[in-house]
Amino acid sequence: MAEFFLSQTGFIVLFVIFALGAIASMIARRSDSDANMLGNGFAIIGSLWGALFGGFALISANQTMNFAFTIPFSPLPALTFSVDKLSAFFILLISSVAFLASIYALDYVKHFYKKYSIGALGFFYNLFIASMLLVVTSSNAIMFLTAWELMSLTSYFLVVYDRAESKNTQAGLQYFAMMQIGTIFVAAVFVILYSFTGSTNFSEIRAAAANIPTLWQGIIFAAALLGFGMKSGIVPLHIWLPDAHPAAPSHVSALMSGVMIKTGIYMLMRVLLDFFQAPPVWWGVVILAVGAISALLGVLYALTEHNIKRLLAYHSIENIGIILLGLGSALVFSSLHMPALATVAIIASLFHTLNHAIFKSLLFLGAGSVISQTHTANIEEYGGLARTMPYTAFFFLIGSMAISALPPFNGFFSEWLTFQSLFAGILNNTNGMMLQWAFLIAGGALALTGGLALACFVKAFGVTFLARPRSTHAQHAHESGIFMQIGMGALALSALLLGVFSGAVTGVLQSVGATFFPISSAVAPALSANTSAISLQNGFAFVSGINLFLLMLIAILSTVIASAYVVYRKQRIIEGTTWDCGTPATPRMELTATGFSRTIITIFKAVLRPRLHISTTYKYGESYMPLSRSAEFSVTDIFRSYCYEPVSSFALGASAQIKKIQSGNINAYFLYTFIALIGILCITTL
Amino acid sequence: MTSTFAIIAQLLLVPALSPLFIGIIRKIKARMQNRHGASIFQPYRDLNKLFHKDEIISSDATFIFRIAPYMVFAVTLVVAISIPIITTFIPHFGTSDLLAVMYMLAFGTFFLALGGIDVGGPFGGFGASREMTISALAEGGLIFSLFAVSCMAGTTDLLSIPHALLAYGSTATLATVLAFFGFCVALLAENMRFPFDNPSTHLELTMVHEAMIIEYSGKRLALMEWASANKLFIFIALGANMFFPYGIAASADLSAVIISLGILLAKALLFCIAIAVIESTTAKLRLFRLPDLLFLSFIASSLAIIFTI
Amino acid sequence: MNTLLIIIGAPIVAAIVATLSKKITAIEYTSVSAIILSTGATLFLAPSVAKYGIVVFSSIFAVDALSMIGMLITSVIGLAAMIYSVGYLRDEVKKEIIGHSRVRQYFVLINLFIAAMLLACASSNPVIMWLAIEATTLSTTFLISFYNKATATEAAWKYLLINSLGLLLGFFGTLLYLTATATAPETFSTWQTLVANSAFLNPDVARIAFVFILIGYGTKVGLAPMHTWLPDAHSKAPVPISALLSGVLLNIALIAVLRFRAITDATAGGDFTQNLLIALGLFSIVIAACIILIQKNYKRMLAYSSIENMGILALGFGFGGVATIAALLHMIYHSLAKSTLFLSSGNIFLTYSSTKIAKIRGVLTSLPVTGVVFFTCILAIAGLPPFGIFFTKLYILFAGAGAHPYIVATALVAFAIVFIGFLRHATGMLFGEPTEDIIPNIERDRLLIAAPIILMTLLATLSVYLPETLATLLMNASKLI
Amino acid sequence: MTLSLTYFLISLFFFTTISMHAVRKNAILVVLYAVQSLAVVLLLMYGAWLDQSIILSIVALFALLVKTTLIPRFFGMLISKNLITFSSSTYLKLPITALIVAGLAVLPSTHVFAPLLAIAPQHAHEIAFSLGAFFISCFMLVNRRDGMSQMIGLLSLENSIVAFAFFAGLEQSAMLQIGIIFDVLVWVFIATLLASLAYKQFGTLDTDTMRHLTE
Repeated sequence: MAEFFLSQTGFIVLFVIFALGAIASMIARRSDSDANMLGNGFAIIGSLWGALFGGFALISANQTMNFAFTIPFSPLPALTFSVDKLSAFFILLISSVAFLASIYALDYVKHFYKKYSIGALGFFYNLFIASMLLVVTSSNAIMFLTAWELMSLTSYFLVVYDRAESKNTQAGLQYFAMMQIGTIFVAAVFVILYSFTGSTNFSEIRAAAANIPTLWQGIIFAAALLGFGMKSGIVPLHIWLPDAHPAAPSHVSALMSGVMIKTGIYMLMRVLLDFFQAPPVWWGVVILAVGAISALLGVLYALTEHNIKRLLAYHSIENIGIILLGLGSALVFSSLHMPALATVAIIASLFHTLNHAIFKSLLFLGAGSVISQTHTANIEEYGGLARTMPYTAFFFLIGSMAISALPPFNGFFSEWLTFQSLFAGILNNTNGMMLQWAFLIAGGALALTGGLALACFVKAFGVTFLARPRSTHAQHAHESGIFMQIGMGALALSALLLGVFSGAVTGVLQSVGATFFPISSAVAPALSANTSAISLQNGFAFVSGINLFLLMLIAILSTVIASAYVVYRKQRIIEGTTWDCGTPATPRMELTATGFSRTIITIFKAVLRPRLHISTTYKYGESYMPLSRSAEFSVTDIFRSYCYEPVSSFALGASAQIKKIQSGNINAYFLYTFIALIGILCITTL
Repeated sequence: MTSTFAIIAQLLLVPALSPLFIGIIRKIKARMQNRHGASIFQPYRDLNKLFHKDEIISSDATFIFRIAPYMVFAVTLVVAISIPIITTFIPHFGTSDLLAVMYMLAFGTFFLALGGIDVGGPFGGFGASREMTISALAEGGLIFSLFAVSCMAGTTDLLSIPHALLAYGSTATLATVLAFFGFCVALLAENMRFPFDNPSTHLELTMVHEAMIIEYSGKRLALMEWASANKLFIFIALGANMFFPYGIAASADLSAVIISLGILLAKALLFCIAIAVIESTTAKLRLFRLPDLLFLSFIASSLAIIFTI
Repeated sequence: MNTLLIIIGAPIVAAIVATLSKKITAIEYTSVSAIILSTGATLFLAPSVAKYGIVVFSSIFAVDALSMIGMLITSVIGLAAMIYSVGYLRDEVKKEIIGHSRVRQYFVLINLFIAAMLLACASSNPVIMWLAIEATTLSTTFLISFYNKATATEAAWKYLLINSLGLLLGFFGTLLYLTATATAPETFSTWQTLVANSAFLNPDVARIAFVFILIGYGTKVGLAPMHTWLPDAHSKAPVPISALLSGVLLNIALIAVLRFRAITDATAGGDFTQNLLIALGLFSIVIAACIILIQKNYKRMLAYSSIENMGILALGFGFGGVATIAALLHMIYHSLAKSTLFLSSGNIFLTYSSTKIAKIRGVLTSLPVTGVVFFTCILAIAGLPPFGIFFTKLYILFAGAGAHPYIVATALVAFAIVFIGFLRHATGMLFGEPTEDIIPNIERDRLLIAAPIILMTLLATLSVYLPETLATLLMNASKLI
Repeated sequence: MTLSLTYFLISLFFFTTISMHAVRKNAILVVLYAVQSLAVVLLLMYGAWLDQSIILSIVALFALLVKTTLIPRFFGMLISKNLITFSSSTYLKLPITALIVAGLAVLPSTHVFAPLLAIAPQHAHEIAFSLGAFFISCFMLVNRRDGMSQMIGLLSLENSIVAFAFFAGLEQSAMLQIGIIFDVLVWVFIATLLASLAYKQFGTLDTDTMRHLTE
């Protein structure tokens, strides 16, 4: 069974399924429901196949499997692929999320019927999943770049799928443009590697990477951080993310936010840890700093949002920050030659990658479910949906708890591991105060981030699902279809199970970490995991998912039982109205999302720079008897206004200057030719 | 066998004693205000009465409102058996990690805030908003202050910290003092005491915790009140045993446990007096001044860590 | 000889028929069948060229791999452009923008134009090639001023004069190369004899000569700063002519430069030509990239993209090694993609009657097929997989990285700017709702859809698979440069 | 004698090229071109006489016909039909123009072009003259705003290349030469046609008015 999946045939079948899905849904494009069934059906089969492939590869005894295909007389790059434990982990990650998102999509895409081509959606959707799988399996630079660009391309089309709104096409433009700028750096990474190692093949690069001069290693690091960071959405390269993710259909947002941005993390691990075995310490410190800033700013901007998908998108930035904190620690430990601790840190990073994929997809799917019913993404217009959409509410609640790192859900355990790796960095004083301070600040940022994330999800869940509906759409919402519920439910269950069995999961992830840091028998592993608990550094820290779950469950059940049956059980429960101080409570009296987060925004106003714009209209001309008064409280991303806008206006201005070359004057044109001729002649004979 | 006994003892001790400390604080405050004050057992009577009353639940509320009190109360019980209160000799379930405890408490806060929002009244909403703001900002100081003692002890397992600290000796007094200061600020913030919140007010402009539970009644209100009492006791026990671990029972020996309980009660009484004094002598701070205090707590704790390592 | 006669003769015959005949339909059929015949003969010739390396027809006509690639590009794109011309002109006549005499004139000139380009490829003598390229200038002048508007005349005037200056410089350079074979003036010098006799060429003369060639033919190629005629001419000519200018003519001029480069390298060493090609290539890329970013006219945008791609080719041929084959492939891909773009932009022009980007909205709605083709080729030419331009660009950059890291870095940035520019304009044109005052149902004319789709399919196919003959031709051609 | 004849002809050629810069009247410009062409044709005839080649003399006669008769006639028709007596102004004032022309005249004697002069060392001076004429003609294109002058500038450029080829010994076979002359004829035909079209649309041949395409 496992051998069959892991054979060359098994590998090629994986991509053939997606290709068939793409073609089939294109062929069936005249019938929306056929295209939907075919497109998503093949995606489901393909990602199931991928999940099995990834799973088997992860537990297989083979460290690395290589696949190579040749097409004669083709301009295509060498089709060489390699699946090691890291790739296997990401294949599993991508496929499982894609599997559930595709099931969800069976119902979700119905609301696009007759509006846009479902065939095109299926086409790009299948190719998108396939390209992500290609990204994590490619084993030479050109093939990788091809897959990387295909991923950007297909996701771009999914972002602009809802093309009637110019907001979406603009978001797509910005997304694709920034991805292309990122590609400059990604290509630069491999071009530099190629020019020093003479190879585009990953294994050969790995073998020769240590000989690259230090300066160029630093340049590669910077380029990798910029290029892959652009895809991951690290601050300050993040501004595409909150625009692009909301524009895509929700199951695609789930994939983009949950999985696609992780390919950047994958490549950072691949380049920084895999290619360079002994990175300089400052790499790790830079990654820690970037992680801390991304985590904090991500969550702060999330608090300012009242578009649910933008809010979730900003949380992706935050979580990428947390993942980078783990990765940064791993880099630091690796350069300090502490493979045991580095393994813990990389496990933290990988585990959080996995967890974020699960709960972020869950949240996006939940958001999609809500949007498909209310036709708006503005959470100010929601309210009370827990009554009309109880399942969605329940699943979203689990997602919120998982992303807020509340035990016993999965988010807690990876955040715990991340904290522990930062703690280990603080405690380890072999490399001086500066490094300890770096870890300390990162730890502080993580603690603050955790608290703010909790606040943000109280807002997101509370304003969306609780209390009274604030709009008629919200009032008349219905629970979404069965496939959507299955998709969300399975993800919610995974969020719980990954937490409860976090010990077992980290055990598996340890084998992934071992590919980076082969721990000799002389060094004791820093992490011992079994099915019931994760234990660090000989009892420095110890946490058990299953016990947390069981104890909390028992405590809750016994509280319920005790208070319901033991204490006294004759009380009545009366339904009444909320205390309204005498005026009937209306939706206008409820807490708004803006109101909820205004306190925090005001506290962080130095960073967020909120603007309050109050406009008043008067009854009789000026300043007497105000008729109506409206206040607009808004926060714009400071990176947009202080970083991107100046750069883009500079670029446009410079281009306008260059355009003056085309003056229209033919004599000037003759002069150019003449000067070029004489100039080149003189220069070349000097 | 002894450890099972220890667990049950702790499990019962927390809910059993927690209302008492609320009563004590109220009594001291009353005395300082030249009032006679209710009996220190008054909170027990309140709880009992609430458990027997009918409930009114808002028609706007969803299932969250109904389950929140159970969640909030239950996590305090789990925390109760995860931290050293009178003895460290209870089984390590793997729930006693510093971060696990902190996030379990956050779990309670999460449901408390959601319950506040759920009724759709203006009070619950802004209460939740303020609560989440304060607890988000307090989290750094709280985690770091406890991590400072973890650094000294060489473990983040709360059950192992007291003994390790005793073995460590008292070389890091400055660090302990700083960390303890950080912890106290966080304690006041997390439990909504002065100068963060006035637990006895129902004035719209200032209340935080009371605003969130304002719609609760009957049994659910009793659970909410009880849970917050538990939380206060848990914090006091943490403060007593993590920073001044003297006297905690090293074994499940009955006499040691009783001595330990006595010492704990004494230390807790000191905390209660301190809280009551603070509440009687300081004014509640403006909401936007609170972050300064919380950041101070964070900085103090960070300094404590730096001094330790 | 017969094959070559068919290849070049067929369009000339069609031109003569167009001069004499009065029936537009007859002219259309003759022209299309002539180009089909010519394409067929070219395809027929290709395997033997691939097999023998060079097929010599007479003392002045010989087809080697490089010529063959040029001829293949010419005939295939000529075919598509001719098919499209028929539909396009019918539409223009229907709208009473042009009369019948102009249609005849058009077919005469386009056939001569194609014949001249084929001749330029097939001639093995530098002077004859020069004459043929001069003939392309002369035949297209009135095609550029075809619409008889002031701006069209202006474009044609600039085209004629600037290219004539360039070609005279190129002629001067050509003469200097002939010093290698000056001992025997009565025989015709061929490329082959010139390379063989390069030892007789003074390296210093060769260097000066190459500068004249590069500036001279470079004008025709459209390398900055001699590119100034190109956007004007491309934007004013009827789209099939723009497609031919951009997709074919520029390449043929570039092939001329490469021929002389091979001779120069044989005597003066490779560094000299390499540095010049890289410098001019990079300059073209950067200039074009910046102007594309803020372009307001889509046909001019495509024209600047041609300048950029000619820069990439110069860069690739400059880097040498693997980059040479990549650049040859890039030449093919660019021709296909750019012609498709021009032809599909013709449909946009017919529908919206404007070349201003700001006036075009909702092409995907108003012209679904054209919109998809246009967008696909925009992405292809901007360098996105799975289209070949992506790979060739990468191969060129990788090949140059070791020796010229900063040039590669600059080029990477420029590519991103081009991409952003393209995407920005395409977003504006393709999405949204179309304006009211458009002419609907352009796509009902099969001819207007078929030509771009054929070219795009060819592009997509060649991106993943090369026929063995073509692969051999590419290998052989790369050895000639 | 031989030396002085070729030297005389190339000097004549060179000075007509320079004087084109000073002339404002189009008719005189055309005459100057005819004189310049005549000098080139005489050179060619002299070459044919030296080689005793009949076919080269035919080429020279053909050149004589095209360059001194047909082309001036085309221009004459253009001038008379459109009444363009005077060419429009130049960009640079006459003294500066003269300065630059002087600079371009000595340019071929610098070391940059030394290899070209060395092609035929016995004709180094003549080659230098023809190269100088080459650059001066180029400069005419740059400096003069008038379409007419630009056409004549290009033709004068072509003449200087022929002169250069003659002195450098790079003459092509007769067939090719006839081809080139024919090409020049067609070129002039098309250019004058286009020029009258432009005159119709713009009302002038001043290229400064042709500045619509600036994007």
